[in-house]
Amino acid sequence: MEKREIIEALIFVSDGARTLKEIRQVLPDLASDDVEALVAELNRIYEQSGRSFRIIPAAEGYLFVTRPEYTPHIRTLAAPARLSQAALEVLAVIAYKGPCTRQTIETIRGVDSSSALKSLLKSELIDIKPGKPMQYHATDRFLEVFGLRSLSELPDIAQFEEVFAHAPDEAGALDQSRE
Amino acid sequence: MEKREIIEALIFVSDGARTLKEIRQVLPDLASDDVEALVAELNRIYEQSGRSFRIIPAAEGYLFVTRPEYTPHIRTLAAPARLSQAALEVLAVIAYKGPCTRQTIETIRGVDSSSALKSLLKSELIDIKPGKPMQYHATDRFLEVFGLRSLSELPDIAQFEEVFAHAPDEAGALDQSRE
Amino acid sequence: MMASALAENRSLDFILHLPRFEGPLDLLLYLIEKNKYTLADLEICPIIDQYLAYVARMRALDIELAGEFLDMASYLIWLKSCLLLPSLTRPGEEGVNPEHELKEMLRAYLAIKQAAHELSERPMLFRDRYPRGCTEPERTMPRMGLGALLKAIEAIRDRTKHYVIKLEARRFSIREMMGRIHALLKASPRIELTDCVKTGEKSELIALFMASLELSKSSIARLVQHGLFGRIILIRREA
Repeated sequence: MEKREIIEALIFVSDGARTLKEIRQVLPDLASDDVEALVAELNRIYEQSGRSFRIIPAAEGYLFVTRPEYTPHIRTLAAPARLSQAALEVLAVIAYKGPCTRQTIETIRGVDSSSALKSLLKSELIDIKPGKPMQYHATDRFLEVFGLRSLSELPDIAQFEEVFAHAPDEAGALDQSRE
Repeated sequence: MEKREIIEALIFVSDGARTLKEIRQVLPDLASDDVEALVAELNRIYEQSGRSFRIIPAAEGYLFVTRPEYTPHIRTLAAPARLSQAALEVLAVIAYKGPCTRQTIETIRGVDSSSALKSLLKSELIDIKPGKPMQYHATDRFLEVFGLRSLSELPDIAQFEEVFAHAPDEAGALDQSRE
Repeated sequence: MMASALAENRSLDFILHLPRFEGPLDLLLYLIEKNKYTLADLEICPIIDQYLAYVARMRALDIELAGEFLDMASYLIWLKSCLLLPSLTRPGEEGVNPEHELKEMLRAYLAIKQAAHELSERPMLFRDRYPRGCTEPERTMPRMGLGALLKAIEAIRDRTKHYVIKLEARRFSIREMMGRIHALLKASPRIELTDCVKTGEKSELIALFMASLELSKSSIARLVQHGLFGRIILIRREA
């Protein structure tokens, strides 16, 4: 196993740029010029074997990126379904409470919810019910994304609370060693 | 630009496993066997040029991961995950038995399992199934973490199926004796 | 019965040095293996005795056991009585073989332990290898799922609960209570702590008690209590 490939692995697993400092934490006997030379070697290997990615310098370190010509293909695919914590909370209130106004949502959550509502409207997980006052409701798209046939299939909150309200606040199951 | 490299780029930028379905969405004229053959070619290229990563099959798709020999170096920068015995047991019940209630899990294990369930939910290794009563199921994240294409790939599942056919169900023997 | 079993099993003390068991079934499987039985040729009575001895030993040493261990203990006592007095089966219970039932429970748990072991032996992400672009198993943004939705509700409840506690704490601040006691002491050189109570709420009582300790510490009042659970008297200290 060569140092060059260790550098490759470190940049490969990094979420965002891997700093030079981190690389030298793992490989302390390398100067920054050495790292740069090894990264250049890696890029030469990628180029020669026609790989779709390269390592570029970024934010005091290095970053893996795909070559620009692959971008149109990647774009075809929708981004993975993720919501912010605020959006998830607003969505949960609307799904469980049924159609409700922004005031109701904000009273329940205790915080301003306008930007979360905006992003949920954009993702088509909620929609506005015609009439006054203005109410938000969960859409068919919401049902589809959460694998529900109807809102009546939502799990029972009381049953969830029964299990989780009393369980000690756990770290994620995979995070144990970080305690 | 070859299809092989488009597949590589798609898997490379994916957050989690890139499903076969997604790959075929981008490259509709490829059969799943074709994709598998091209992924095998990519892995051969990585092996020949001494790369630190490979593509593995996971969760009805493919995932880029580092070779195990680089793990000690990566661990200098990130603590390793470790599942508790309780979490592993709960996960095993859910993975082998299929969607099941907390009661089933606790009947089989003979102990309260709420904190293990909580930590597994948090790490997204399990999720809640639509409908009532509340049932837990293994997620794609579970398949990714353990490098499985699907739950049917679990070893000796037939052997366990036989055991579970006789396993005490919702109302366990212990509960009956306590009436 | 427990006492004699305890006397016979002094050698069980080694158990106290073992890693903790996941539950009663785990302990039973351990004892079965220790006695070199298999589930097929299991003789249940000695295992029951050792289990009960273990539980009795743990209790004698004041080591806290989960309720499930005690539930299993009472189940095993019942099971043993069934085995010793086969004629004791109550009407309507024919066909129920409690020994068979216990073995089935053990078999299912053993299968799960093995399955769990096999899972842990597989190459695992974030332990044996890492995915591209990620070294932390926990994500900042959860995937959409019903679990995430329910956790969002839990988060709302936790947060709003927090507000309630905060408000309460503000209503009965220790500083405020110190002021209240001080005012009363000005009027009268000797008061009972209970004289200062207005609402009787738990948080008020706690705040009052903390306040009286503070006043004693800063030599404004002397605290006197005659005997455990006796009334707490506050006596004004002249400057």
